[in-house]
Amino acid sequence: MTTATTPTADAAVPAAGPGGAVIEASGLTKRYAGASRGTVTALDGLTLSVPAGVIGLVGANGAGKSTLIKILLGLLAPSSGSAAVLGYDVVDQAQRIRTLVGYMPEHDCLPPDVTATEFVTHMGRMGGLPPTAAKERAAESLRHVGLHEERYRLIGTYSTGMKQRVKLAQALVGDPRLMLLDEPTNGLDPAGREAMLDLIERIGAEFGISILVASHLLGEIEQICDSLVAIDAGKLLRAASMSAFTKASAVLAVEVDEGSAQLGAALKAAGLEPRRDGRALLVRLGTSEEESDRVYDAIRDAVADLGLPLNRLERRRHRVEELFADEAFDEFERAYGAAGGAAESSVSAPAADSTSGDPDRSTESTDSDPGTTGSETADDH
Amino acid sequence: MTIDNIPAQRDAAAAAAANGGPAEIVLDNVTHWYGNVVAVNDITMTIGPGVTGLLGPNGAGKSTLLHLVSGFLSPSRGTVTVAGQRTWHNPDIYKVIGLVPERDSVYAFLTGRQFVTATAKLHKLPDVGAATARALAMVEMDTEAADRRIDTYSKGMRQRIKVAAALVHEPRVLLLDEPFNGMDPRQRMHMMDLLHRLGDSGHTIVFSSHILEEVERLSGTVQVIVSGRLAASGDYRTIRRLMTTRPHVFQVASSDDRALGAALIGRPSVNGVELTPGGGLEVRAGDYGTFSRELAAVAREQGVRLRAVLPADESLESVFTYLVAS
Amino acid sequence: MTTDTATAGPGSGAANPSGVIHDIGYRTYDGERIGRLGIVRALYWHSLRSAWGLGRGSKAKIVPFLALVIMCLPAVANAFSVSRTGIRAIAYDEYMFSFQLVLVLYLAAVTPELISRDLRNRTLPLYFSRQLRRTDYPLAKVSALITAMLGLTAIPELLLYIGTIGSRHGASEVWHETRAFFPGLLLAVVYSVSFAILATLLACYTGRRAFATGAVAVFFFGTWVVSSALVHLTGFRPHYHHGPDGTGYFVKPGDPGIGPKISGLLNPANMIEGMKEWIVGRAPENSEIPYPGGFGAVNLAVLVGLCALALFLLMRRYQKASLL
Amino acid sequence: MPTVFHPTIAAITLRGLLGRRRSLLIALPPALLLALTIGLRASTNINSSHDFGWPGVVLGQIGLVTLLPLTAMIIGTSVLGTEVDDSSILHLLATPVSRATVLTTKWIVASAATLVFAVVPIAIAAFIGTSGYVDNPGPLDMTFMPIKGDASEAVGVIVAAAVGAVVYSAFFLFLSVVTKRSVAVTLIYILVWESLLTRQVSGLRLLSIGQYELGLADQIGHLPNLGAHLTLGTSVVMSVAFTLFALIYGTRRLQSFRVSGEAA
Repeated sequence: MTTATTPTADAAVPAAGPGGAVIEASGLTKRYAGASRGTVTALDGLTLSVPAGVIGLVGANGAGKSTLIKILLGLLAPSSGSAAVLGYDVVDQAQRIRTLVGYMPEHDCLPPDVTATEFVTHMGRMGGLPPTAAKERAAESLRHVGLHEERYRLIGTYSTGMKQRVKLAQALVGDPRLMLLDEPTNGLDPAGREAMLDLIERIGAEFGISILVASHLLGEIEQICDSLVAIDAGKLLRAASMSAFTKASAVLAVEVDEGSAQLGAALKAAGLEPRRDGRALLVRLGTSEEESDRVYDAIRDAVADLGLPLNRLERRRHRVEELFADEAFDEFERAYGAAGGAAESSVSAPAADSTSGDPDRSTESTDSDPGTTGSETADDH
Repeated sequence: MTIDNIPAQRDAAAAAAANGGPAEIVLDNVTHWYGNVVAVNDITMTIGPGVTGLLGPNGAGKSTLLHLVSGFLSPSRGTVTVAGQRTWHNPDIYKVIGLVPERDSVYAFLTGRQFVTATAKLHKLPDVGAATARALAMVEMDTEAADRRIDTYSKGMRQRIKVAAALVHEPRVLLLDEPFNGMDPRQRMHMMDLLHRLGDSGHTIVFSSHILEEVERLSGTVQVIVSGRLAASGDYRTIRRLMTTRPHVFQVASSDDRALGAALIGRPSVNGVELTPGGGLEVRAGDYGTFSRELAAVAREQGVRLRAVLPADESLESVFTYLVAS
Repeated sequence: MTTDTATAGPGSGAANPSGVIHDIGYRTYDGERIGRLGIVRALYWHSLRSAWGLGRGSKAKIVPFLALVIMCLPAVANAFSVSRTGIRAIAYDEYMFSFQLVLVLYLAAVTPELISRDLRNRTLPLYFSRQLRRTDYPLAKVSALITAMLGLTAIPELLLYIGTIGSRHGASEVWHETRAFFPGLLLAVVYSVSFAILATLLACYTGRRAFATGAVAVFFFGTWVVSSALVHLTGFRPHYHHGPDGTGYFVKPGDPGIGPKISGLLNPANMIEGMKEWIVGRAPENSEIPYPGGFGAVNLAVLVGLCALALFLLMRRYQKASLL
Repeated sequence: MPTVFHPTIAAITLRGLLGRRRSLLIALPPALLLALTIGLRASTNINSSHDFGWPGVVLGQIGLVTLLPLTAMIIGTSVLGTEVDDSSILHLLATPVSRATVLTTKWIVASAATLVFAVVPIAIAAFIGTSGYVDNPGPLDMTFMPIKGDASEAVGVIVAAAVGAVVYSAFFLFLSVVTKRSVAVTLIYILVWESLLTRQVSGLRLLSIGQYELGLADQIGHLPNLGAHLTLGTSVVMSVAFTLFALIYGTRRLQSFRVSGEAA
């Protein structure tokens, strides 16, 4: 019995643009005039349309996630193309958008020498709440993010996890219709990460707030998101509903605590082609159901015959992460390219050939993002 | 990349042997407090060659522990030694130790090569040029990037250049504070690979982290710090097995969950079976070893096809959660 | 909330035992929003409090209140002096100039807190992701600093006034005192406005508190020393007159020329003093600053121009994308 | 005995210190001093008694007492303080180099930079300002002591400035090891201690670096309007004592350097 109104209930606030999209972009391009290394293209003709809900935005460091978020907030002007948030244009109606959106930046943004309560209250005031409402909502937001007794302590004494919660609380305090969260689990320990993800999921489901979560930890995106946008080197890699991404794959992973080699041999003898991957043996399932069932049985029997301690048997889930590894991506495309099509909500899905093997290639481009670096160094030298 | 590609590494291992064998990190009843806050509480541990992960929730005392080992904090009580020498007030210890600090604080106005070269000079190495080249090669930064200013580097490159600087004097011990923080999976895999190679070549590698996937993949031993205390050490799977008071939980999916469940509940190794609403079984096994050996056979007996067996709580993450909770 | 049993009378609860699980889940906010102006006002008040270390740790209060105490000491001393001997310790319109180093110290300590801290902690993106326009932020900050400076400048002037009229008798004496007080108060305003604007501009280019502190101090202190020395050297270089009998005496030049007037423009305080002399029209020999005559208009124009330029640069600084 | 100077540390420190923007900022005040001196010299007739007195004011009150400490402050608090602030100092301290060497090297670099940015301009200004003066009475300080114009005044100012650069650098460097807010403390020292208190309370002059300089300058080559109060012996002894204290105690603090930041 949540009292949360869905965005559409409020007539004055269009919850979404045409077609129920909370975020739309068309041909969105952002180039930075790099000081030392020419022009850097952070976003390259991005076209997408994202429905309400919890939306994952994945990409390697430097793929353009932060740039996209800043453009959506109207903090950066696109070089070309257009985008709309909740039906408002990011250039002409940025002010309007910012009254409806809560933003949690990736970087540290908290002053160490004030208490969480003071800070969130202040940010509530900055979001347009009257003093009393700001105090109440700050307390509420901090409660929702799980900071209670500690909220009167100085932020400087907080752990990373607590700071992340404060960052989330300040984004939540103004009762936004959409939250843009940039790497919300960065630097969190497992418990903190879990709590943060639960919270985001809950905000999305119970509070009726749409959430765009940028992350490079793909596991967590899989866990909480309804749909997903994957970008690489400023280009759209893929946009689809979550189920299309993480469907179980046609590969079975078997782990035994000992006798892995014996099992491998036994499976080979049974006509399968096991492949080692770390502790696991990977076995391809058949194309038909009967064929697959035979594989299941063969594994069961091999394990039972050898009396091995079976630790794990599962269909390898497609990890979104694999989108970014060339080889795995190809496999992914082969297996799911067709299946994903139906669920796809995006217009364009450029080929992945832009992904190269150099692990740092794309990253370098954004670290030179003039918005995030340089200013401090330039000031100080 | 295999070890053979880097002859220098074998040299390092050989050098390590020549310098008196592998360097051990020994903490003996170490306590450290800031004001009234006890950050590290009576920790005794020995860390030998190989890759060791220092795990713990945020604020558990991992950084404090690393700083104690690296000689940037004094133990309030107890002793910290590396290769037999105390670390506090002993700059000579840095002949043995290489340190990669957490903060992104490098001399951003230098090029990567200049930074590593300067570090080599500070260590008074006989052949600075060769040492620099070797260190850069080790982290695969012997590219044109080495001659760019560090402030143009990505997060991953910064970390790697810091590792190169920390390795330039061929230390036997390498300490890394949160080396994976802020890295994306690609960058992380790269760094893990590097640490692996170093660990395999006889170095003592200690890194702190709170992202457990990394540690799982690095498959080294872990030292788990919770609230300033050493909660567990060793292989994390072994640690889990040691927690006998907690039944192991498995998610099982099969062609006939009811039949399988009924058969399993009769087994002494199984404490409880529950049908999960969405399909599948949740099995709580009191005796892990027996259960895992029985399961396939029981399924076969019942003519049930096993579709999935998932240890629900065996990830390092749940081990960790248990340790933190207890 | 109509379902809230807390509103039921004490008797009804016993007679009609009932339980309610109240919803403490997420609540939307449908209440009033204060709008952009309200937000700017809120930021202004918040910054004003910060400028006096209020709502922050006790350490943050040391310098502001130390500065205030030092500023007020002469006024207190004056109250004693006037009541005992009738002699005024310090004039209203010399107060600020004489104690400008205290103002500089205050600004050097406080401006970085107000300006550089948000740059350093990278809090600005949080502000700019809300309704605030880019210009609203620096305007609110500068206004707050000006107001804070007024506390430091006007309170001592006021104390000086109160302490003096306490010993004055008769309406005409009080009126005379009051007429002298208002230019002093006006001067306090001028000092507060110009110093605050310039200090804010200096601080907004760096997130490092140390650099901002240094920049503010070096600017105000350095230019003051240089400007004063130049004013002194070019304006009060007495002419040594050799008499016919071999003795000599000093004469002060009647018209010091353009040198000291120009020199006065090198420092905000000296600039303000020159302007004041022009407006008040006081005799030059009593002052540190030579009588500028009509040149005072130039002082005024330069001061206004300088502040306008500083404000312009300040606004431009906060348009930069690199702040995000 | 550890080495006093380590070229690599010096090189890194210099690179960090002399970024483009910062060296411009540091170079601005001395440029102003030179412009001022040249302007005054050009606009006044050295053979007339009119211009008398300005060299003492410009060299002493502006050069020695203001420009020098402010330059030394900017340089002295940043050669080490900046690195401590962003903890890049860890890279330096995590080497077998002795901490004493780190400190003395930083001190030498700071002194050298202060020499270049403050003492050299002051020296040039001193020669421009005092050469060629003959037998002019000094009406401003009423001492009627003439500038001899034999370069002894310039030498006095230069020696004083050089000593001042060294002592200030040691002291401000020391402050940056001891406190995180070294700039604020340094500023209070310059603005409140040297500029206000020691001028009012004569006993405090014994603890003011600015006064040692003035004492030195005055004893070597008297210049009117310097406002010197201390004798040569006191100035020298106190300068040495100040420097030694700052270096020794600073080294001890650096040897016990602890990383800060409790929250992990």
